[in-house]
Amino acid sequence: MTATTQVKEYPTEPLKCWEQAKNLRKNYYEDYLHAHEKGGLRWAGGAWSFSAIPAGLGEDVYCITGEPYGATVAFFKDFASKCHDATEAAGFPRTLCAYMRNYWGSILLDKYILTDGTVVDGYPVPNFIWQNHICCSHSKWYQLVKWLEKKKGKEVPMYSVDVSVGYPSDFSPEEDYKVNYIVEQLNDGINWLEKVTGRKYNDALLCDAVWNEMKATSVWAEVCALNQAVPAPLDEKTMYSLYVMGTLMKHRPECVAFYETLREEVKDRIKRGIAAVSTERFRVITDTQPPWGFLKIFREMEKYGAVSVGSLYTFGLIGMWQYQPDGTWTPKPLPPKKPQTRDEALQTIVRWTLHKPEWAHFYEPELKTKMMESIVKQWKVNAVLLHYNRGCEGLSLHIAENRYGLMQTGIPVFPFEGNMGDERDFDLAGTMARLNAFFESMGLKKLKE
Amino acid sequence: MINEVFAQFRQWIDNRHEYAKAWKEKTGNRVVGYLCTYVPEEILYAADILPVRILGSHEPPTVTEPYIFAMYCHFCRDCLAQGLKGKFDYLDGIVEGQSCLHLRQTFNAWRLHIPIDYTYYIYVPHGVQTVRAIPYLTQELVKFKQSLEKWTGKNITNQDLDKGIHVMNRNRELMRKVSEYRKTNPPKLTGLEAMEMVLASQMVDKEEHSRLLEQLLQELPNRKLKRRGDIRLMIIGSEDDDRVFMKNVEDLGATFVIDEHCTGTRYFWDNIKEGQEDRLAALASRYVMRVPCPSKDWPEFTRLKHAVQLAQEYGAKGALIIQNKFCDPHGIEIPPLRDALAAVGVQTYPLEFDVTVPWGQFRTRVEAFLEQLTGLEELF
Amino acid sequence: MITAGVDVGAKFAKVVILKDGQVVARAKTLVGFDVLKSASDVFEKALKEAGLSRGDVQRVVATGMGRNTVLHNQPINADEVVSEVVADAAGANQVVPTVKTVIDVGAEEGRGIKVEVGKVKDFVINERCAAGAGTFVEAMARALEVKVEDMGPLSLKSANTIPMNAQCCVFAESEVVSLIHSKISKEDIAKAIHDAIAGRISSMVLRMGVEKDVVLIGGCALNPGFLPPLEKELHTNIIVPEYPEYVSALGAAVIAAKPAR
Amino acid sequence: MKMAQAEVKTQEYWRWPEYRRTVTEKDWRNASILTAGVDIGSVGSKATVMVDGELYAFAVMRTGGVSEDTAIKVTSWALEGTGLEAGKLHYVVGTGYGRVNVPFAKKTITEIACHARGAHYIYGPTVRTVLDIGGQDCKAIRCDEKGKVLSFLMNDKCAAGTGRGLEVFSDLISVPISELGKVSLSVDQEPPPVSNTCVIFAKAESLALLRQGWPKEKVAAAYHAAMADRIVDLLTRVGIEKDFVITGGVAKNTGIVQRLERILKIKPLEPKMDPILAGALGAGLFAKALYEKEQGLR
Repeated sequence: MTATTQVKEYPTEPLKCWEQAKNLRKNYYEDYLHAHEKGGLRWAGGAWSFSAIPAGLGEDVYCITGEPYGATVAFFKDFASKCHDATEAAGFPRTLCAYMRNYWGSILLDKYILTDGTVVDGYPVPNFIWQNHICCSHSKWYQLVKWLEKKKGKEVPMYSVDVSVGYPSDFSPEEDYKVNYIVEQLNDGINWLEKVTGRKYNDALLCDAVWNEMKATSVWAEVCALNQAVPAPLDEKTMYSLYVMGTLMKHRPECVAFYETLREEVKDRIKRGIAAVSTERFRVITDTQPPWGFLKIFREMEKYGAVSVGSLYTFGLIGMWQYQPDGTWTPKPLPPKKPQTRDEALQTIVRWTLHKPEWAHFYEPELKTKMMESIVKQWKVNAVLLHYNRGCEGLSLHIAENRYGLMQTGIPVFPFEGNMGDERDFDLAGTMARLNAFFESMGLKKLKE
Repeated sequence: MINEVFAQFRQWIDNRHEYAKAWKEKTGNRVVGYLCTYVPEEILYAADILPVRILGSHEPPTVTEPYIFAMYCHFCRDCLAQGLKGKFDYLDGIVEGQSCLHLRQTFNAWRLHIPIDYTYYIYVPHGVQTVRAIPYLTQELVKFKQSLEKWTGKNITNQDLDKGIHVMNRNRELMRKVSEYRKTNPPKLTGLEAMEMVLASQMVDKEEHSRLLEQLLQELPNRKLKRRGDIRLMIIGSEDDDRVFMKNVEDLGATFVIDEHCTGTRYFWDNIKEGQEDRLAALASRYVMRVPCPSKDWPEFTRLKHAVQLAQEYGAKGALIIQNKFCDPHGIEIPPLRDALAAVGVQTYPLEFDVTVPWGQFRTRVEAFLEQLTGLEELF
Repeated sequence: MITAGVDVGAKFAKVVILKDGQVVARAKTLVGFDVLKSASDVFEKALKEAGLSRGDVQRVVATGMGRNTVLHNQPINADEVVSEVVADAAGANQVVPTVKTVIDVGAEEGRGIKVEVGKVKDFVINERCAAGAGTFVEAMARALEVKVEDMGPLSLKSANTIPMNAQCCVFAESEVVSLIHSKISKEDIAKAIHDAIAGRISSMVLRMGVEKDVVLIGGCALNPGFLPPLEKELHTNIIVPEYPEYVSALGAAVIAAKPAR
Repeated sequence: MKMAQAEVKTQEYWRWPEYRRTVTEKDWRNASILTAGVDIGSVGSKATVMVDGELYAFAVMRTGGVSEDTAIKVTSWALEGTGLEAGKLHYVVGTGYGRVNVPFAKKTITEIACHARGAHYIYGPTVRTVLDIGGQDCKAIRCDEKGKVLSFLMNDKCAAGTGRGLEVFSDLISVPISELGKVSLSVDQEPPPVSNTCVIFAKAESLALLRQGWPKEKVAAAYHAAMADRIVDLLTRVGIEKDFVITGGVAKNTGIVQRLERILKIKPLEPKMDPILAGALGAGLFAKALYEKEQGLR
């Protein structure tokens, strides 16, 4: 509509492994749903939990992680709003974590939603809960799941691991007493798992799962690093459908295999100069989960030739990274050898996980600002979009400090308020108008449509 | 006399900053602010430091916008606002004992934007229901003690720790004794007086505070407190220093006979076992075993059991559940808390506190709740 | 060169006509349901005042939330549209060349803009649940049973401070009603209301930081009760230009005078 | 429902009519207990004069800036032409937002208790859930067969489900507030509700729709639908049980009532008298009980 300008266009094409991703995700939800029919076990917990540990119970153990499920609910707004009503009717404040409320709502309604939006009657109750306490709500979330199920007469045993020991630097060894605090909890957890499931624990499976998780999270970082190329072979909207595998099954071989395939395809796209967005001319990154019901904001950006090449969220939630002495931020390589014993496995995975970027910056805003700055430099980014996400106390933590910090370094920042899982907190029209003003102030105009 | 004591508490609260400055003047020692009651004040007392709790002012915290997104609780923003406005410019240091993300933000913003000599974050474990928490916290306290020694240049001996532990234990002990007098009908002190007692304790030298508590204990037994109406209420929530609200509610013909607030009984309920060889381990076990903040209270709801017990012991007929808007750990527990109290015949009513409390609206809700408790029986 | 700026706002439509950098006409009108008509009428009014016809105007730039209704659309047939942020910056720079911070408070929206020689460096706009001061004062005026235009002067009569949470209009109104019932004087309440809005606007502006000179524009700049508390909150004196509500339209006209981009 | 059209003064669109009425031919002079209930709401004030616990006369007017004056005005208006003077009333109870400002009231009782009891009087002992949509808040009350409150909830922020919201809206689309409901029902099919539950934003959103060329009726329908949704949230939170009744001025808004009926699949009882009086009636009944208590009659 407004005056428009012409830019050169890059060739573009859909991802070949797209279907594979779709099916992986679909099967995951259905495997969990039907686990019992195959005599398998179901467990529930967070995407941040040490999912490699329950893997030692056998190959027929399926989980459903809470955050991705909450996001799936959010994506289908009608179902989401039913979930919110149900939790508010139960007396919970509407300001609580939106994923959590979506998840509880699903239990209260006793309905389960699949990735294609199909709503199945009867919420599939897990055999046990295996969680990590990473923010104020993570253990409380499942403590309430337990409580809600109990009201329905179902006992769900719960185990949650406290990881609140801070984060280690990339340049000095982790403090043993902190690592051991977590390792000991995991050891206790394994005994607990054997007790509640009556199964014999298999350390070999544990070692495989741990190694898989480390590979998956390292390879995903490599994929993200490839996106430094101009034009970007991947855009963030696509990456949402790819990083999610890591939130669902980071410890599983399918996940590793998929990320390796993806890495090769992305390399090939770069070789052939294939762009995710043909009109790329302005690169941005975002931060925290997007308002899942409104991914169209990314389409709106493309009208200006602006493409989001990623976010600390997609890079750092699943990807493992480390700082080099020269200050560059690079994928974290695997340790020399795969762990062989239970203790090695636990020590290794704990030391690995404590470096998770999205976890580390919960403790210090400077660290997050620094990592975003590195991404801006290394990924050749023009501006940062900060989602002040009312849905997540964890990832919105310090976000104002990050805006402040980035402004100091002279990086243009566009903050917008919203909610990853509750549309009532997101003002689409208003946000679009502001985004429009932002791009204009950056001297961008809409391209011919 | 009693009234003088309570007046003194009030005077300390209203002039807390003057008090702290005068204390520094008088003793030449350091004053350290703390954000959460998980900070072991014992160790600070052992280092001859005066610990004072940082609290807000109940005015819209407009200056905090650049540093804390307004979806975090008004308390954490209000505390930071005080710092940014220079109200706590006399602090030599600030310490946070890990509790919630909200206060962690206040701590970090303070560290980054307010000139201060010393800052320290104690990674107090959340897994307080695991057997691994006490040894881990002990290590954390060892580091904290070392850091204080480095900062103050004072070597903290076991005798110093014993002193610190004793000062805190005695003060908590006395406040528990005073609370006993809330059980009588009518109680010997109001909810507002009880709140002011604890707030004062968090702001002044505990030994001075304890001396007043001892006077109080001598005279409370003979106190005849005139109360209009006899509805016994409990108040439950996170941080709450809203004295105006307490007064307004108690003026409607009710009395708060017990509370479950970290500015109330939760602060002083549990003591430390004295005479242990490993003092820091003894401290660690107190802070792990104490009445927990909901952020640490999982997988079991031990705080709910405690609240129910208090309600019964103190004969509360109803309870107001105060939710500091945006506080997830407390907000999550509202329905379980409601049900647990209902199960023992204690009705509850939830109120959401924001930076300012719209008394006009709350008055109607509270009055209606009180009418509901009495049933206006004789009028039907 | 003759250019025009049209600001189609939430409540008012304003037009400024520039001849070689000099304002030759200003006009404003309430926006009805038919936005195009309201805008066209006021545009006509401005032309008449300047003694010009549409043909004499070389370029027209529109801004404001209704700007697209007049783009390439007769009779105004604007050549280009720009966002309020860009227009504000250009306009403020025109009236106060030394401006570094623009605060625009209108009926539905509040904005803060960091400016460098007319270019936008950074900006903030009020989010949901912080509705514009204009609407807010109106709602409160009704609760107080005071004419909107009397609110500002009334507030200046009070020296007292009553903390009030202005985030939510609906709630603030009941706070006001309970203040009325508890016998607080209208003067004090009016002041509390203006303090609250000033607090809200300043906390928003503080997100990007405040640099002098600070210029206050938009309809609410006409409300005298608003300036003192805002200056107090921001610890700086604030310049209110003549015709503050026209600055956005002026900015559009100024942009129109620049060679097409 | 019959309504005295005499003495009606209509002003701007948002101004609902003020009115008074004497409802029985009974003579107060033969009565033993004369009481009044005065309900000073944030928007509207109502006074009921009751003889031996029966409604005798009432008046309804807007709440002015000084609630004492309003209290006096509305009460004397209710008494107007009855020959009865305020001084002769045995007992007066004040309720509503401004209850503390009823100078001649011996006691105040909250509108929560009064609405429950008033609803019991208007609709009978089968009432279990009372919805009161007032000027500034919306209450959902559960009560027993005596009209005693068992539990209640009031709307929080972000609820457009109030009378004030409707005033703002009627102004916006220039339809008299008393017509709004009817207008909102005159659409062939229901549009999606305005997404916003906040009075201010709902207004802005409605304005946008009007400017897009939506007809008033359609916008009104969208606005009322949103209001109904919010109210249903509140009702489900308190837990709705039959019989269900609606009190307060908005009970006369068929646009809200019919939509609630549609969503809840529960038909609210037909009011036997003006439901805006519920609070004042409850207060008048409490006044009688209090007088009897005072006189040792109970």
